[in-house]
Amino acid sequence: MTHGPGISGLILEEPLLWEKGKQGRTAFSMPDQDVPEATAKLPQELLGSGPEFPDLSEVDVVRHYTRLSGWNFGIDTGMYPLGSCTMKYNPKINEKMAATHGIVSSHPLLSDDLSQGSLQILFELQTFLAQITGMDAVSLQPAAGAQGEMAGMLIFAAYFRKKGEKRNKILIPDTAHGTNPASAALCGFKPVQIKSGDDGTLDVNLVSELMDEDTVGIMLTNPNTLGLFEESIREITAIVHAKGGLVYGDGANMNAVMGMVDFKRCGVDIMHLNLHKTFSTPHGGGGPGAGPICVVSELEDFLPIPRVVKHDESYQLKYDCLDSIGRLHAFFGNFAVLVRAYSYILSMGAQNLKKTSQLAVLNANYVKESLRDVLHLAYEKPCMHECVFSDLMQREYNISTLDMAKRLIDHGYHPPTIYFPLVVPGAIMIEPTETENKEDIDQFIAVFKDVVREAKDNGERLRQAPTRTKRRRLDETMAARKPCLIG
Amino acid sequence: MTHGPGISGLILEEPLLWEKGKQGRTAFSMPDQDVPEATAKLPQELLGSGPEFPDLSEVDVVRHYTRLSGWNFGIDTGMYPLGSCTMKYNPKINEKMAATHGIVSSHPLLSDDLSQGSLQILFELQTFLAQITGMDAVSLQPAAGAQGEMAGMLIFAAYFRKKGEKRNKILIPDTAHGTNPASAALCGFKPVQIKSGDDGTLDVNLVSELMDEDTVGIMLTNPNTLGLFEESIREITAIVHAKGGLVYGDGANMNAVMGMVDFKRCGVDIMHLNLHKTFSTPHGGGGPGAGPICVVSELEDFLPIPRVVKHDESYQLKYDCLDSIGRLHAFFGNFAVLVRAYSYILSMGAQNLKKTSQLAVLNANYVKESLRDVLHLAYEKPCMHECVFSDLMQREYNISTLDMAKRLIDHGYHPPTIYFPLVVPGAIMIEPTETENKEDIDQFIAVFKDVVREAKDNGERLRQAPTRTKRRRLDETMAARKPCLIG
Amino acid sequence: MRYLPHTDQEIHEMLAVTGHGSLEGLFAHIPEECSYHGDIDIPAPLSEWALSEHFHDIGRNNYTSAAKSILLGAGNYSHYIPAIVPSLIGRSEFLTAYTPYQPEMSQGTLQGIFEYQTLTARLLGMEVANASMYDGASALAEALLMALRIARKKNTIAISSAIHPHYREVVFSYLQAGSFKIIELPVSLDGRTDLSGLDDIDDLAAVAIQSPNFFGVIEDLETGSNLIHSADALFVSCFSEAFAYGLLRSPGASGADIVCGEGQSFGMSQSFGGPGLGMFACRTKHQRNIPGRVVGETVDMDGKRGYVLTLSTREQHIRREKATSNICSNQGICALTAAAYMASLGATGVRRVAALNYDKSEYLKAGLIKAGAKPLFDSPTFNEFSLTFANNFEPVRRRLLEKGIIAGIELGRFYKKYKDAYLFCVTETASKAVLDTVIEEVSS
Amino acid sequence: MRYLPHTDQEIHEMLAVTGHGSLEGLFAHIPEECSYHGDIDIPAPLSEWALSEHFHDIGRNNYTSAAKSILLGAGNYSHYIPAIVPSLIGRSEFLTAYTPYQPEMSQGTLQGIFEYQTLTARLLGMEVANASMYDGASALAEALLMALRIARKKNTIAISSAIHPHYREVVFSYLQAGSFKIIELPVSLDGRTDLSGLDDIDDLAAVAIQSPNFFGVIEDLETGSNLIHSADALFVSCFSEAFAYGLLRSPGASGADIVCGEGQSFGMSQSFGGPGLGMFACRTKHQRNIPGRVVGETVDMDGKRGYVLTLSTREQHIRREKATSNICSNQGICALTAAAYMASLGATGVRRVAALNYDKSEYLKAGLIKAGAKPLFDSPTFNEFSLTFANNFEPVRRRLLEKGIIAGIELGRFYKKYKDAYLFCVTETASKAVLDTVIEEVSS
Ligand SMILES: Cc1ncc(COP(=O)(O)O)c(C=O)c1O
Ligand SMILES: Cc1ncc(COP(=O)(O)O)c(C=O)c1O
Repeated sequence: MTHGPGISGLILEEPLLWEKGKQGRTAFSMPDQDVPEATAKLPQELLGSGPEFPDLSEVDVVRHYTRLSGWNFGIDTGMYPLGSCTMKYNPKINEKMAATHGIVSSHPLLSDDLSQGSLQILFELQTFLAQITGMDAVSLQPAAGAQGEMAGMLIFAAYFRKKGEKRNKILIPDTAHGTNPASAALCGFKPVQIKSGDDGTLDVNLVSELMDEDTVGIMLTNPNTLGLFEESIREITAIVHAKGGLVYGDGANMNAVMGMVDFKRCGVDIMHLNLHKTFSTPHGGGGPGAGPICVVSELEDFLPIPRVVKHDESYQLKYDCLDSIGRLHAFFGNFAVLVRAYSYILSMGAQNLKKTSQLAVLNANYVKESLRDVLHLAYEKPCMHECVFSDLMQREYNISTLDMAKRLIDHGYHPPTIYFPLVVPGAIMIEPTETENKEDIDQFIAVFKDVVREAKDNGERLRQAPTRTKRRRLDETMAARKPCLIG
Repeated sequence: MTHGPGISGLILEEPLLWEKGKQGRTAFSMPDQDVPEATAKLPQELLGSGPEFPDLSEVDVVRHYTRLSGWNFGIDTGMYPLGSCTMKYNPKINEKMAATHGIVSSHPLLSDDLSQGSLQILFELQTFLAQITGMDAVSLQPAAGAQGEMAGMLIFAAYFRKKGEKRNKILIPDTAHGTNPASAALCGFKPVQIKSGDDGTLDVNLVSELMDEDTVGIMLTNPNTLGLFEESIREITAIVHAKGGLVYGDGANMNAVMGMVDFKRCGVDIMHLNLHKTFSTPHGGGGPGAGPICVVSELEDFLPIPRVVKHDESYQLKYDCLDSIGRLHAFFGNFAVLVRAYSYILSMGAQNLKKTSQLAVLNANYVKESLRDVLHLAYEKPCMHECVFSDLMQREYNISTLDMAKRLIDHGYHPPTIYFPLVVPGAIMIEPTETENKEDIDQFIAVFKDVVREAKDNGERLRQAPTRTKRRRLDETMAARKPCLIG
Repeated sequence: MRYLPHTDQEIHEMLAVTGHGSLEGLFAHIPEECSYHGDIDIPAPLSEWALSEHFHDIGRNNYTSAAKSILLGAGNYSHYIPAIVPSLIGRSEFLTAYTPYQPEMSQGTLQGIFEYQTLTARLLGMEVANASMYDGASALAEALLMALRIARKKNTIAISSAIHPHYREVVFSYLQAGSFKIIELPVSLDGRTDLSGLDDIDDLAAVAIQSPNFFGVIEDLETGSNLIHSADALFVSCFSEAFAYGLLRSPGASGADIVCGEGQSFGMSQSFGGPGLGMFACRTKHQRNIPGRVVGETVDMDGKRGYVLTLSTREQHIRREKATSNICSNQGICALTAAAYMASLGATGVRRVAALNYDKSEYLKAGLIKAGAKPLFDSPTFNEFSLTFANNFEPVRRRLLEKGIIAGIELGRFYKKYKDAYLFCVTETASKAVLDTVIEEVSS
Repeated sequence: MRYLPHTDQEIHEMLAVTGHGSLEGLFAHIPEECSYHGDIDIPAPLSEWALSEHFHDIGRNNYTSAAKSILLGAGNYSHYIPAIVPSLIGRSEFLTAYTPYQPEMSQGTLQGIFEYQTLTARLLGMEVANASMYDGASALAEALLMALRIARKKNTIAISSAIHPHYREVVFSYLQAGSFKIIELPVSLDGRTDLSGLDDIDDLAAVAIQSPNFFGVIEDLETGSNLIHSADALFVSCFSEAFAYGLLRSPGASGADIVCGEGQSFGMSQSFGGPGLGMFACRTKHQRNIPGRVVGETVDMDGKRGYVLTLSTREQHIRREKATSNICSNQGICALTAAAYMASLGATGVRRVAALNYDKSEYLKAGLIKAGAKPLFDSPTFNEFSLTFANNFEPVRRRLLEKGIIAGIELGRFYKKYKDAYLFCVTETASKAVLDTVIEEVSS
């Protein structure tokens, strides 16, 4: 039998914060009261009784989070082949750079001349991202991919508003990430689903049938969420453009094609990037991310304000953009996330970014070829950064994707993305990313094969998995039926 | 049944460093080669083939140590009542202060005027430690307690050499830490063991019998390693002084008596402190520590060089000390450890240091009273910072101290110090320290009582313990018989 | 490159398995007309050391006096952050994890976020809270969208013009594509929102007020709540300074239906305004309408307590275009940071630090008024306040800048009407010495 | 106080259990004549924030130009430290653990130290290594004591006067109380230790040489080894710059019996000289005589590989006054740091960085010689070298200091004989630009 790195060991239980503590303790170092107390002046009706936080000592807080951290799994712990999420290594130096004194202490409302450092980072990062995508102009404001999509959809709306056209439908493939239709709907568009072709990519004819003068355009992901390159993208964008529409590209999967694909040449008008995927910023157990949008020059004026521009040798904020969709963030987006991506790009340079994509694609194809004998491969095509299997071959043993995923946990691997995209029933989407080395991938493959063997020989073991974790399978139905959201 | 916080969870296995890697990988960011290569100039016979280190990528190294850390237990993980080791909370702010740019980047050989910051820290810390102990002068050079002891013993030797006296014995209680006799022996003295009295403290009469003109004096620990205060210390030191001897105090247990005991008044001539115990610097899984020595003014001239002094408003290094025992460290001792202790003392102030000792003693007495019904209490006396039990009551069940200690591990506690001091067979020495709160101590007590119950009811469970850890009991005999020290 | 582990030999071996002759071969199916021409035009790679120098240089091009002397808030505050908070939350098991889709290997994040939700609800006096929004501004926009969903047919909302101008801009951006009507409520002479006209507004779904508002004035939320509810609208209460509720009556206790705002004050560095933390809470009865992720308590197969992402039917993964919001990645680690910060303060600490903000702010305000400044409004304030000056204040501000002190911000940047007024902020990080310097400079 | 968790009520409850009326009561048995009078006279407590300011101010009183321009080593070196090293080794499970007395809950530290021992042995070409000593100086002293133990009756040792003067001082301190004879061996005209007189020394237990020595000169260890062994003495080889063995033939390969030295270069910051890392290695046949702790491999009850502290019979816990050394706490976390550093470099990296040290050092040396300086010795050097100058060098050094460059150190501080000579150090952190500035200043 092949083992992954997962084993059982001693970890520590820890109650909820407010199940600990004693009134009067504190973990906070109280600053000096060097001015007179004045709260007596406040009208009684404005005063509250203060929130019921637990009072803890410093070591209480330290142990609480230290123990909690032991119940988590991050990239630093092990392989995290979560498809569509690009869980690559997050360099520590980027954390250090983002903690540079002059950067963490900068206030967003100082005048431009007092903020040249931060503005330089923003300006240069804009330039770098334009270069990497092939697009013309960039706004870094969107705080995540979905906000980038929304920015894009608002630009769609503003563009047609300006042109005086009333269109309200938008084409979105059935493989799209859920945020795509949600963002479009939020901006008043009615998503029209395009069924993806049998080979997992878009059928040009279908697009051509659906695209009409009531439709603002298309929102597509390339490489798509099946890890496949939309080879007909030029035809598709031509069709959309011919009908006066615009093309939105979801660039969350950019990690597959840096230095290999030029999105402007593909005919994309607007696209977002997920810096917390392709550009190595840590996902933080949920965020913050950053979802810059890149546009062709024709759409530059629609970008959110303020814009960061350079005049002579100085960086400035520009507000007077009449066509702009306005502001999306209280300040400049998730700045410290942008700083990390900037640090990453500077560390890599052009050749390493290109190599990154090549190795990401190599790793995915290698996994695809290595597991295709034991797992049903959803599409017979060369894949990009990820490959999609399903549990078709395991159903006869009454074993589902979920069971296999949970068993991988016991072996010390974060499971792949499962049950997405919806077009592949029981999908298992594996994205190794380029930072995994061959030995580790080989071990993962061997373990996965073993899990598949177990599916046949010892299914109950899979259905009971995971057994090594602090908690076994959790009752999600009960959680949703009787929500208990605070303690 | 009562449970400690220990549970089983998923952790990750990890091979030895050189069982990983592939030639050509690196985790190091290579600096620019901005000068011509020159190694060809080196004579062939001086060149080596380079060490056989494994070549790893950055994420390989990161995962390696992240995983290893999961097999360890620190104060931040949980309670660590390791007697005689004062495992108190190590404040994070001290780590940050020690990382101040101006401090980490200071070179030890710059002239005094370029090192005023570092010298100020050293000078002020000397002053603080003198204040805290009641002694007159301090050297911060010793790198750990044992080196402090050695410094003290060298001063003993130098003192009698200067006086022209030839003495070669030294009195050391049987409860002393092993480093005491070892340090004395290293400096040419023959340790004469004093049997401690039935109550665990020294018998004045015995000291008076043993102290003679061939004896340089006494080396005692107060509070001693049984957690008891040597109440006759004044009589003892008077006897030693009357015979022309000197008194060395092992101050490793200073945490019990800050602001409560004045060591000069006790008659101590030289003592060392363990900053990695009393002054909260992290022990780092073995070190570095710092073992400053404090002396009465009569012995100041014997302190190691260089000394740090203050003249007018500037700090200086003083080398011209004819009586000095010389240098003990290549530079100034474990400077960054000293910085942490300095930061701690500044954070605490006088009142909090005193309170620290009071609470440390309170916690120990509370544990003593709470466990005395189920564990044999070695000595019926008020204890200081730690209390000592034994496995006497458990022997009838064929359960040893070791078995109980190992079972505590499964419950998520670091075991107390065991089998030390040697005078208590099967000793269990518990030092909670002041940073443990009542609830946590109560839980520890309850768990320990449960372990004792198990000793009777389910002894095999204890003899098999620990079972939750990554590795079960390790074969120490084999390790020593066939040493395998490198891989 | 230290992040790319593949040796040439391994690349060879792997290519053999995939059946490709070269790395480029893996991309052979990409149409030529899509492909990138030439090399990406970005600088050559910097070593770790060159990078550090570069950042050091860049950092120096920002004005950052010791944080204590930036007497400016306006949505971004200087507060002390205990060393334990970043050191704990920076642990890589938290930092390098994805959204907790696999609860069995994410109980750390999940319990942490559950605790965040709970402490947030307690702070704001509300019944449920979500796992975070991007920032205070988008949280407000989402709160109004939520109110519109709850109110169904009504499509008008009213927002106070004393709400942070940037927040209002974001609201306009978010709502621009819908067919909603947004009315801005005027500011009364006392600096509070004028709610007198609510009854005249048709179709009113919700009213949004910020307290303390952009001028630093504490709104009378309770009275507001009554007026809004009698106009049959939902009361959305927002904030940019979470510390206020360490001292002030909470919006929940004052009757708000939805409360949202910015949590940057709780342990996030200023970092040019981001990342911050959109805090978001509401009443239980509306919990199925809340945007974004939420963590809920449940049990595992053995009946043991555990935590999962829940109510996911509200989210895009399931309902796609019918989701309550498009938000997916949120501000996870910021929420965890805020929880650790609230836990570090405790009930006792949050009250004391909040009071200290008030005390220090009052000290400067009183001092400046004594020196001749006039409060723009007479109502009570928390740690920000607005003043006008008899003489031109700009030269004084410039002199203070030379001393390393940023003395407030020109309200005229945001409101033409108040173009001679300045908004000041004083937190616990401002020492009396700095405040005295400002007072002196104004007096002289 | 945030480190002291007890509330007054808890103190009361606990005192009740112990049977004391007050905290002072716990100390009632301490004789009055021992007790502390009054309050400890130290400053009032500083908050975290006041403390940070204090350290910031103190830090500025040290001269620390960008590290790259301190062209000074002499036992303390400026090398680049990858960000991963402190961040990994600073993990609290490593940092806040005690010595691994309970192996089942310390496998992290234990495997880490075992790896350190192995990499150290590989670096030095030796068969076993211990878990660390305090620093290079005390490691040398302990090595000589070990050699004297091995050599039994012989009680003379010879040490090269080209060994770091501070190390020699420490040797004298450590050995002063024993009845040993220490002979200092002169330096030949080529800057290497003159071993010609060994045969005339009676009772010679061991000879210690440092390479590269204090002047930067690479000793001919192989020839040395032969001479020493023919004098029937043990060969102790020491070093202050561990990086040298990335490039140079190891002492082990050259025949040394015991190798020891300073490991600060491998990932420890300079920090005014401490903590450093005493590296210590020897031949297997002497392993039971080694001082300090060692970690060994073994198996657990299930036969699985694991690590424990071993050979403890050598230590004071067991043999007390007969222990091989009194060392107890060592430099644990520094050893772990060095291992992580060596692992980060890898075989390829350590060689390249070591070569770069050599290249840069040669560049400056050649440049200065061209500018008129004279090498004090002609032998090859690694990253340090000694020069004399035709004209007084002090004014040049002062001018360079004004430019932020520390140009070497006066050898006269250590050797009267070489009072006009200077010792320079150039590591990978010195940029060509800085080196050119020095050359220019000397030329002008
Ligand atoms: C293809 C795709 N598009 C959009 C998104 C949404 O990005 P974010 O979570 O940053 O809002 C994701 C994230 O999972 C994605 O994978
Ligand atoms: C009482 C006592 N003395 C001396 C020492 C030795 O101190 P160090 O380990 O710092 O050398 C110790 C350490 O355990 C101790 O407990």
